[in-house]
Amino acid sequence: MRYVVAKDSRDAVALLNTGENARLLAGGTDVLVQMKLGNKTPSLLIDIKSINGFSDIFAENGGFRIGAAVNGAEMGAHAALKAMWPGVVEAVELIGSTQVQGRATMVGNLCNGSPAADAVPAMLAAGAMARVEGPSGTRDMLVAELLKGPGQTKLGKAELISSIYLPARPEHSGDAYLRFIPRTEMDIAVASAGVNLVLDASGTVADATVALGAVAPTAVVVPDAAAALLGSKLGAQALEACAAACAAACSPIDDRRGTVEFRTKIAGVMATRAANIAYTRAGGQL
Amino acid sequence: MARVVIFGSLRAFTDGEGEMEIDAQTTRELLRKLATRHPALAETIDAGVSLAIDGEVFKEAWFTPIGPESEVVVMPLMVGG
Amino acid sequence: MSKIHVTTQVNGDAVEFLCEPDETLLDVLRDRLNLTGAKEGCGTGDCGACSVTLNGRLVASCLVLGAEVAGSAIETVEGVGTADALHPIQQHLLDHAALQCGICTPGIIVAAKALLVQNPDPSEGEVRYWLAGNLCRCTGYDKIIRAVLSAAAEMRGENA
Amino acid sequence: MKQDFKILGTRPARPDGLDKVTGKAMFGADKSVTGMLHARILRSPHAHAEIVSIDTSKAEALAGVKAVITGDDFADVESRWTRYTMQNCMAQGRALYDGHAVAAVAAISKTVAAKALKLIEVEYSVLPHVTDVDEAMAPGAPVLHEGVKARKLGDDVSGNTVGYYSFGHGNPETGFAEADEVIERTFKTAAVHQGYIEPHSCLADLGGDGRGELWCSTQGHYMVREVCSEILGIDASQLRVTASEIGGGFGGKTTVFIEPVALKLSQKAGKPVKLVMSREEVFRASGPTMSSSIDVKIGMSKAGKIKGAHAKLRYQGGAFPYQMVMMGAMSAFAAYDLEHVQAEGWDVMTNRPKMISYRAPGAPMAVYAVESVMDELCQKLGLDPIDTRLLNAAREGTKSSYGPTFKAIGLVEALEAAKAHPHYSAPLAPNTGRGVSCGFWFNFGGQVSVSMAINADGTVSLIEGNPDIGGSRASISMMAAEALGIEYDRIRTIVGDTASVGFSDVTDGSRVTFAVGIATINAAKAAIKEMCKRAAKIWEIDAEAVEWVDGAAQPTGHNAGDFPPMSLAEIAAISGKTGGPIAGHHEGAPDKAGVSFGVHMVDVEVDPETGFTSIKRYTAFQDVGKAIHPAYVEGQIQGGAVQGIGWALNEEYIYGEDGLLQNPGFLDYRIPVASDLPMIEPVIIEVPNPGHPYGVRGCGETAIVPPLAAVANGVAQAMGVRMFELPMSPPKILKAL
Repeated sequence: MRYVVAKDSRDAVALLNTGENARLLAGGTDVLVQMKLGNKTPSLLIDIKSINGFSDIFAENGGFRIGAAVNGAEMGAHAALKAMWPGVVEAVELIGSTQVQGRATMVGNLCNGSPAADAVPAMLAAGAMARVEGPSGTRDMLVAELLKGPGQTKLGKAELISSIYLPARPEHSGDAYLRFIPRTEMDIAVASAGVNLVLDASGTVADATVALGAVAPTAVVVPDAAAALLGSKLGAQALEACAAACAAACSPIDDRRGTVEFRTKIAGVMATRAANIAYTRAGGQL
Repeated sequence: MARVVIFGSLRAFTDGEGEMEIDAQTTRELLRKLATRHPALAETIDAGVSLAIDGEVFKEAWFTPIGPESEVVVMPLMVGG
Repeated sequence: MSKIHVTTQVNGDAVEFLCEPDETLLDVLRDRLNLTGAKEGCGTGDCGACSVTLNGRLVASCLVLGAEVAGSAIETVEGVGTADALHPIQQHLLDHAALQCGICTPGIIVAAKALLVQNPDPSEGEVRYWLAGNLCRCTGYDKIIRAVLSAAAEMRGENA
Repeated sequence: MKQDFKILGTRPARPDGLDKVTGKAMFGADKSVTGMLHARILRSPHAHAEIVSIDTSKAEALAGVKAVITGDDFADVESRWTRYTMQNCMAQGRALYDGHAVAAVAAISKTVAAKALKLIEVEYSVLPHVTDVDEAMAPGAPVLHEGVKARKLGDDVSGNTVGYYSFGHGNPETGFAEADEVIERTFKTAAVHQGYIEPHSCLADLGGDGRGELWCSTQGHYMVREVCSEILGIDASQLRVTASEIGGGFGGKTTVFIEPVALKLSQKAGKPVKLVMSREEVFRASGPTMSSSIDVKIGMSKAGKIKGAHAKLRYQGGAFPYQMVMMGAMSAFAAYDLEHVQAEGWDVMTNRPKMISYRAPGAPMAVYAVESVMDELCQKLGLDPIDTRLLNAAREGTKSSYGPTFKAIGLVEALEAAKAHPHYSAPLAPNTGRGVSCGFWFNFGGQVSVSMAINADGTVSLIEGNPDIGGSRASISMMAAEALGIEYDRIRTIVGDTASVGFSDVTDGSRVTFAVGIATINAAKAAIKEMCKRAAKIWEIDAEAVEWVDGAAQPTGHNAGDFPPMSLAEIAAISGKTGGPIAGHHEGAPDKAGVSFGVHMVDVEVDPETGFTSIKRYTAFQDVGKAIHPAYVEGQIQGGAVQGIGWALNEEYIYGEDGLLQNPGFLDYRIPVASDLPMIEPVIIEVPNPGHPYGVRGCGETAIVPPLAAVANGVAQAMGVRMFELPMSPPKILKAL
């Protein structure tokens, strides 16, 4: 195996395009584990941390652009980002231990392609955009459009994600992310939910996005769950309908982490609880 | 004569006899006499047994004295973690 | 496969080493630099026994490549304190009998020190969550948490 | 029995502490030598398969590979138990479980060794497998080894049933007939792993002359020497084994898994070989504890008196014969004074890694089942759980359910302390339940050797033969200091290698503080006798006229002579002139170990929407006889309690239909993490063990026994629904709700 430090994103793209079994290395908390367990045996590892801008968080058009090599600890320490998108930041901060936080990145979490990735439902709920760079240039696309299936993304050959953009948000808005794990830490989500809400001045939900993780081959946006919240102040009826819509959207698997039945039930619980948090963050009075 | 109590699965090798009296001064003598009386027990005794003499547990202690009024419980060899 | 030459700093000392491209920082520390304080409990970032700081940031050294640390500053348990001048965390772990087998202890020390640098007055819950990635199978964590809290108090100048 | 202690009961720093907080302590994988090779083991990807052929030629041809071995490299051995151990270390003919070793390589680097593994070609013919205990015990199950079925068992159980035990007295049926309420339940518990953080590791160097050096992480280096020398066919005297610092064992390091492999590779390569298991290997191929399937039936009077009790324990212990259900059958009802009781147990083989001891092996699951039924009876009859246990509690003079009559024991004291503790009367929050359980474990004596040298500067060097897994060097130094009458820090206790002190049994069975303690006291007595003799010579009086008081020789009275006391340091300083070095040693097999009871109390909160259980408050009461070093005793109680919590809530070996282990890592084998827990309050009870001069009972294991039922009983109260299967993971709890 070769280890190469990419100088810039064009260099990284060119290296990805060599035809070798190449993998990108940012935090390494997925790829190094896969190598250790023998699941992945890349012949080329391309370190993208030194690329200018990849390790930075920029304010942009009222929102924030987060470089592909920014780790969870850095996101957690960024007060303005955390104030604007607390749900996204807390989702990233839930990935692994403190030690993993010192390395793991939001983009890596997305590109690893796990249906249970914590950052993804939060990004979906936030309407996050990914900047994709490749042999044919640079394009911006919704994170939702990149999801494909377990271990996969819709990135093309030799394409990489250089940053994620979290848009500006209106007043009276808030997001939250919750996951269920059997312990309090150090687990992979059994079911998770990201919720983003915009309220009107009266505290009524004017806009909503609900996304679920670990209950389908990819994280999924659940429009029916969001619709259930619209026009409500998160009364019992709205939350019940939201949970039911979540359950209906689930197509999970039985595995060592949870059963179909359990995941289906828990998804709605996570979504309604996350909705309550997002609502409070948006200034709503429960 | 010490009162000897056969315990646990060992009873399967004494034709169900659970208690007996054996005249022995030491555990070694007791075990020898027990094996003679119940040959099916010999293999287990060779492999090792635990003994409780008047409530105190002994392991393979051949020369432990046994009083005439003692109660000796013969058990399979105990192991720990 | 050719080895990579790396120059870096470990516990304040400039060091250089050759490593394979897929060799972890943990392997480099243990096998090439003879710093065996960091332990490999899992190799997959799940146990925290290999904790070190990399440019001040707490990381699992089993999830860092040796090749990546060129020009960095690394601190391992060997750099935290000496027998003559123990760090308060080390002293309080001893005083509280907060180690049994001791295999997790180096990782706990490095992780706890990193916590107290950024949060000198953590709550019990904050210590527990910060150390959730440092598995200890012997102690049930009680005495470790107490030791870290009392070390923090001492470092704040409070007489714990 | 001695009562007035100067050192015992204090909390000095442990002798190995400084090395452990500075990273200096040398654990199994921390040692390297020049010219050393690195070894790796190839493991079976099948649960059960015939090994048709192994072609190692490509691996051997790889540059840097110095030795490759398979099961064929090991000659047969005489003892069948050693043969099982050997065949567990390296399969011969058949791979018996997912992860079973089939070949091993030694190479100049880890990278080359890993590459070589991939070049070994193994042809398997897959065989039917069985991993569940009840399926494995049923007639018609695939049988792992022919001809090892327990004697006197019928055709109603399969040939995998390798042990049958029965304990008890009276007739349970008589008792059930007299009872007002009889409850019979079936329980299942998953296999769990000891979860020590340090993987198995060793460094072996076996020369062509049959002389060997072995450094390894183990609970018993003499055991390693005996087993390895038999497997390798060399003399025990020629193999020196040194125990490294051990990074946790909990019973899991009371056998060998890799040491014979490393020795064989070293022998073949002619170089030292280092072999370290990965975490995945630890889970797949070291010894977890048993899984179980248990029936318990208890009959009780309205007043709470147990009239009859019967347990049937079926334990699954993996791919080779073993004997462990016995300890479960002995422990099941040990807490109670019963007229009619029977506990039966069956040991069953399956296609899983061979089990090895885990802290109080066999007891936690048995006691979980019994104490769950006890709790349900108390609920049903409206009885207080502690009062009911007090009413039935075993005490001095009780004929135990496993045979012996108890001497002084501390169960009643522990129950009374629990009842009086503020925890028991604290109000409970919503969705919260309070569970209580008793627990029991034996202590063992066993063989032990201690050697103690009185140095000319008045300090003492003490060598013992038992690896220190929980602070025993501190407690041994404390007992030596107490016996000699000198300060703790003038003693240094080390664990000697197999050539430096006599044989010692494995560090297990909560025996070290008890047994090594007795040997230490006796060694001190021998040294004291010699020191009194030297003083007598100097004073020119009879040796019998000298006694040892507070660390000094003194005449027994004015009639004996009028001399000021002569301290250990003074006697030691001139020992060269009075007859040479002074030392004391003791080799023996102390018996009369006590037993230890504990009572745990836990508040658990169950989230009714998710089935998530959190531990809100935990108090553990345990009779330890005499706490030598109370802080380490507390640590044992806390650590055991948390292991039991993990067993109750989330830990389990998960096997698929394919017989493969699905969770061989700390990510999905979920041991408790720091944020899962509250503080664990230990309450030490001291009812001295009459069989030890200082009253010591072993304290290491008992604490893992009560938590399973305590947590389960708390969950039952919190939810109003009882769980009959461990772990009580959230999906199971939510389903039950």
